[in-house]
Amino acid sequence: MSKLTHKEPTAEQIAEEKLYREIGLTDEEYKSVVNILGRQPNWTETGLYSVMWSEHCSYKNSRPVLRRFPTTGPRVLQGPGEGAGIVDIGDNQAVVFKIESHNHPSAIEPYQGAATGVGGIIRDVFSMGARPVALLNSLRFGELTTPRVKYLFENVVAGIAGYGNCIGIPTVGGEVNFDPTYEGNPLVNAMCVGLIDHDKIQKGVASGIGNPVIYVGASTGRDGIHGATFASEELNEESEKKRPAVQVGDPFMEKLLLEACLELIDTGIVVGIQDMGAAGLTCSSAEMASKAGNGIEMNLDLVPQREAGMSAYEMMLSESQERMLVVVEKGKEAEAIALFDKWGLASAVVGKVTDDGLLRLLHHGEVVAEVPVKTLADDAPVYHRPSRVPAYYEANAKVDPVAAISEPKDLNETLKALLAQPTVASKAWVYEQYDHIVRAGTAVKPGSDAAVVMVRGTRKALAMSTDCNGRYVYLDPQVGGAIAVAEAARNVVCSGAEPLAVTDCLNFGSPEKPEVFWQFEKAVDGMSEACLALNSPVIGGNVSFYNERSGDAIYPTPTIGMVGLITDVDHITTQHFKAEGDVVILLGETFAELGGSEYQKYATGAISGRPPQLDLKKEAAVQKLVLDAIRNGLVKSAHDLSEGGLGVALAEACFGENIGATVSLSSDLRADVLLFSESQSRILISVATEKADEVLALAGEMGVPAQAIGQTGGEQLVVNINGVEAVHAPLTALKAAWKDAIPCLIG
Amino acid sequence: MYKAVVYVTLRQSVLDPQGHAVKGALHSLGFDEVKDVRIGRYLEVELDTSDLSKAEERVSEMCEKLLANTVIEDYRFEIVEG
Amino acid sequence: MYKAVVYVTLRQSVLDPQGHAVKGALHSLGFDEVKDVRIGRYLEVELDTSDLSKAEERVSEMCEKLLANTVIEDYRFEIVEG
Amino acid sequence: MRVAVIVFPGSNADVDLYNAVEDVMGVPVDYVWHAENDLSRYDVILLPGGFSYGDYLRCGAVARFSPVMEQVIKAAEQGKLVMGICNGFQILTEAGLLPGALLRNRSLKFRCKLSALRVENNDTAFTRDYAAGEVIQIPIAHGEGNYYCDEETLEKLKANNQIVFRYHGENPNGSLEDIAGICNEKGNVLGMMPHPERAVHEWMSSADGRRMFTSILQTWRERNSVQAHS
Ligand SMILES: Nc1ncnc2c1ncn2[C@@H]1O[C@H](COP(=O)(O)OP(=O)(O)O)[C@@H](O)[C@H]1O
Ligand SMILES: [Mg+2]
Repeated sequence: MSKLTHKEPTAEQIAEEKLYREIGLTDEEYKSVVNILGRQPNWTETGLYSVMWSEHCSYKNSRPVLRRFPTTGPRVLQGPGEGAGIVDIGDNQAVVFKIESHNHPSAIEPYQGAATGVGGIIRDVFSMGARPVALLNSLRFGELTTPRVKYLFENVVAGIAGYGNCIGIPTVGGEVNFDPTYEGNPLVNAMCVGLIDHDKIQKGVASGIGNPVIYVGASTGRDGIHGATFASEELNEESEKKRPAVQVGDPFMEKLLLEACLELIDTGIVVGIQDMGAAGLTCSSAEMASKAGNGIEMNLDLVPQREAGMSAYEMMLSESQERMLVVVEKGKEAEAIALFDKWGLASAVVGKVTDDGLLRLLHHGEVVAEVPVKTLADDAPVYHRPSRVPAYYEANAKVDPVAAISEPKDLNETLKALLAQPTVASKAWVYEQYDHIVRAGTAVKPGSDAAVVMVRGTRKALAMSTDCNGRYVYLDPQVGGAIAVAEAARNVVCSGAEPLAVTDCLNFGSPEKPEVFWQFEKAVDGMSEACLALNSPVIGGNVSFYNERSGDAIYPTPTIGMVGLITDVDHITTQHFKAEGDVVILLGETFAELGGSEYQKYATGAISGRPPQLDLKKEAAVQKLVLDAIRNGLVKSAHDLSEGGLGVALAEACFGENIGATVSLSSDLRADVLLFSESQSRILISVATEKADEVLALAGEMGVPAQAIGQTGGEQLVVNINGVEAVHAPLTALKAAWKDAIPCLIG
Repeated sequence: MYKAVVYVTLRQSVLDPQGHAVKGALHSLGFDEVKDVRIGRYLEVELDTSDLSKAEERVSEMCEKLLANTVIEDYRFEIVEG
Repeated sequence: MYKAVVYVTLRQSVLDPQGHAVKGALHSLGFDEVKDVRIGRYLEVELDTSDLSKAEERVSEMCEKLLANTVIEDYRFEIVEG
Repeated sequence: MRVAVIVFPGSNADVDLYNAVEDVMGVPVDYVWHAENDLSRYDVILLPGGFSYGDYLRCGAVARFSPVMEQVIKAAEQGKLVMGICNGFQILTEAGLLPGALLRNRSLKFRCKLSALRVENNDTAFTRDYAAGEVIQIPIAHGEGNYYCDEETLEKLKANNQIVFRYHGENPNGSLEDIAGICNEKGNVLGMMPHPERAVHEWMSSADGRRMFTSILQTWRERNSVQAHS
């Protein structure tokens, strides 16, 4: 391979020609670096600051707002700040989880972008010492009508499948929504859940002066380096070939890395461990040293390299996948390396922990960078961005979504059409491509409100779900943010679990736009209120700004990943009706709320007005009621009402076991509004006839509106409203519409 | 009738996990002389055309649109008498 | 230094669903002249040998042992100056 | 009786098999690393699902050369029970312990779902607890489960009653004659794409896989009591 020659700019050139701008540092930021160092930084050092002070690594635009989240609780063992958050589940066990975005890489190369997103989040979880036991993913695309969107959708799903299936962690749940707002900027959020014993919890700290720093995993290539590297080279055909490569995932390598790291942690010699994610070697080394209050010295000549002639800058900024940095006890390096050898992994001692608080890098026998680690990891600037109420928000106050829709003649057809909307339709086409049962612990597979994974050796299980309705958040960020949390909790509760905590992935447009920043702040406020009311602190998350295409921001989409604890496997509940002749009970109240609903979009093509309102007291009450009733053995099925409202929820409850239902409702609302309103805090349950009174009484005691609306049975779904038959449709027809919608669109 | 023979390979700078794994396997089978393995796709496309230069144009279009993922792959092709 | 270029294709008697799918996709993109598509693997194996005939023997051994499954696949290779 | 679950680099359904043996058979079971070259203490050898060596070249192609495979071949020759599931099946065909090969699914997509199987041969050490022709529910999870062999081999399989399971109703991968699992001529080596080890508890989607493990246990007990008597 030919040795690539780089003409790195000198410190003077960087200053004079303001080259730092091209790699994302502002004039102000550059000045602070000069102040910190007391001299002008060289190119490698400028690179270190540029990545560590990027929004992605430093949260410089979001940190003040993120402080508003409640992050503590009696069960929280690790809140935000490490690779993943940790929550106690009793018996010396804990659950570890985190969600992360890979939106932009997926827009460029959907298969690899999604695959490496999955790989990254898995590393975050096992770097805590946890055994990953489940994956989820939350996806957003444009409408499934253009070849480009279909291509993105098919390949993102294939990429998630390709990585998760191969590494052998079941992909048990998630969501997929389609809306024109995501056309140019799809969202790919991946979540990983792991289990750990308390005494195995690891941290990313480089403590113990003189302890060796070990690099393990894939060798370092030029993948994913800041595109700006090119700024230092003349652009020509040759440099086009050297373009920073798209990262390719290697799930087999990661499987080896996962097993090797867990085995190494079991030996007890690990002092600190962290994965190399964004900003690769730079971020992992600086953060580990900074947390311990130490420094790190690394000799880059010792770093396993995939390509010849890599510069220090390139090595430090490479985002090659499947790599970890480990600090072990002095004298134990041979043991660690032998273990990695057994797993067929390349590893090397590349440096040591120092007491001078500096990140010192050697390359070809020279010191190529020497900067205080604290300033990299902790001294990024913080920006308090201005925020402004967007004009659309004011305008929407005047919109009456109900008035804009005329009542359809045939509600059977409307129901069928809603069931066939890709956002509502069955996602089996997606999750049948995922191995959702590997590890043989999946008790509730995709296709119910939340997935459930057993905790082997106990009577416990974990329920998990990802949720966010970006349309609500767009229409009213505060309410929409709260609803996202409430819906996730409701899904988890419907499976028989008590919500434990939240991880969030905040997908927004550019924070430099005051309207976007307003959405961001308000959404965080709404989420925080709901987290408090529902006892689910935020234990970690990820911010993804700049989700825009040609200047248009996506709908604000703060995805919630929630995990709940099922204390006894007997409480595991699904959304499907279980037997003929059970009583169907609707909990909660229905209002004329069509703003942001699937029905509004279907009927008018628009998203407008205000979203459904949320009363957190009512929400907490209905959740408590359902959980109590489940724990008392009163509930056969429970399904939360979300997109498509009562009509869709009833149909979905019928589909699982092909058991129909006949229900009768009375209401002042228009029939279509009653059926398709998306009012919050509603849950549909089915109970054995002899238990119905007990459940209704319990609801009365807890102040939850509850109505027995009918019975399960038959092969039809029949809905009478005020004595008039509004829906009467064979399940086979409804189910076909729901099941075939996505496969038909894909073709 | 012509036949296009298309070779699609990962770009040099892109990681090739397959090639890496196969190299490892060959080594463990004792083929120590193997220095590197890169794996790609090989396609034979039969064309019902009699116009060679048209065929070349069309095949290059096929490669750009479908047969290769030019974000991470390079391609080349030959057209032979079918 | 030599380089072996190895082509592995499914046997004629074995159905090639991938080739079939690619053909369908090419048709739907308007490439109606495509009569058939067969897809195979293409491997470049860099060898640290100076003995050409030895290299041929070794590569053929690699193919028989690992690179192709002769129950379903055919292979051929060329050795070129690396 | 002692059971080995072989672990190749990239195996991932090894835990599934281990747990199923523990829960259903209740006999000692060990994970055995692929570098091991002695299997003499094991009576039953299980090759798990997963992506050995990433399945990067062909499924099972590299794992087949693991040191432990010589021992697996030896054990099969000795008449010990050997079962390969999913990737394990692929490894057994690559190793020549079972005929044919597994191609990519006709749909070109990985598929994970509950699948109906017909027990074509209940006269094997692995299936004796099923009724002949019984239809059972066992999940599949694979991208390359499309069984293929040539005419001649197929005739032999049929003549020797080596087709143990067929898909019933939908064929999820396009396999020849709906074949889901086969055994060798002697009947002591079985390979199948579906995962019986993921169908052994009521809380899973099905518990129909249990009887494969009880069959194995029953067979071993009989063989051993026969030996004890003779
Ligand atoms: N991308 C995905 N990956 C895995 N499972 C998914 C995905 N999208 C949807 N599902 C599953 O399909 C079912 C229906 O999803 P959804 O309609 O979003 O449910 P809900 O409205 O209750 O949140 C759930 O079980 C969900 O986990
Ligand atoms: Mg739900």
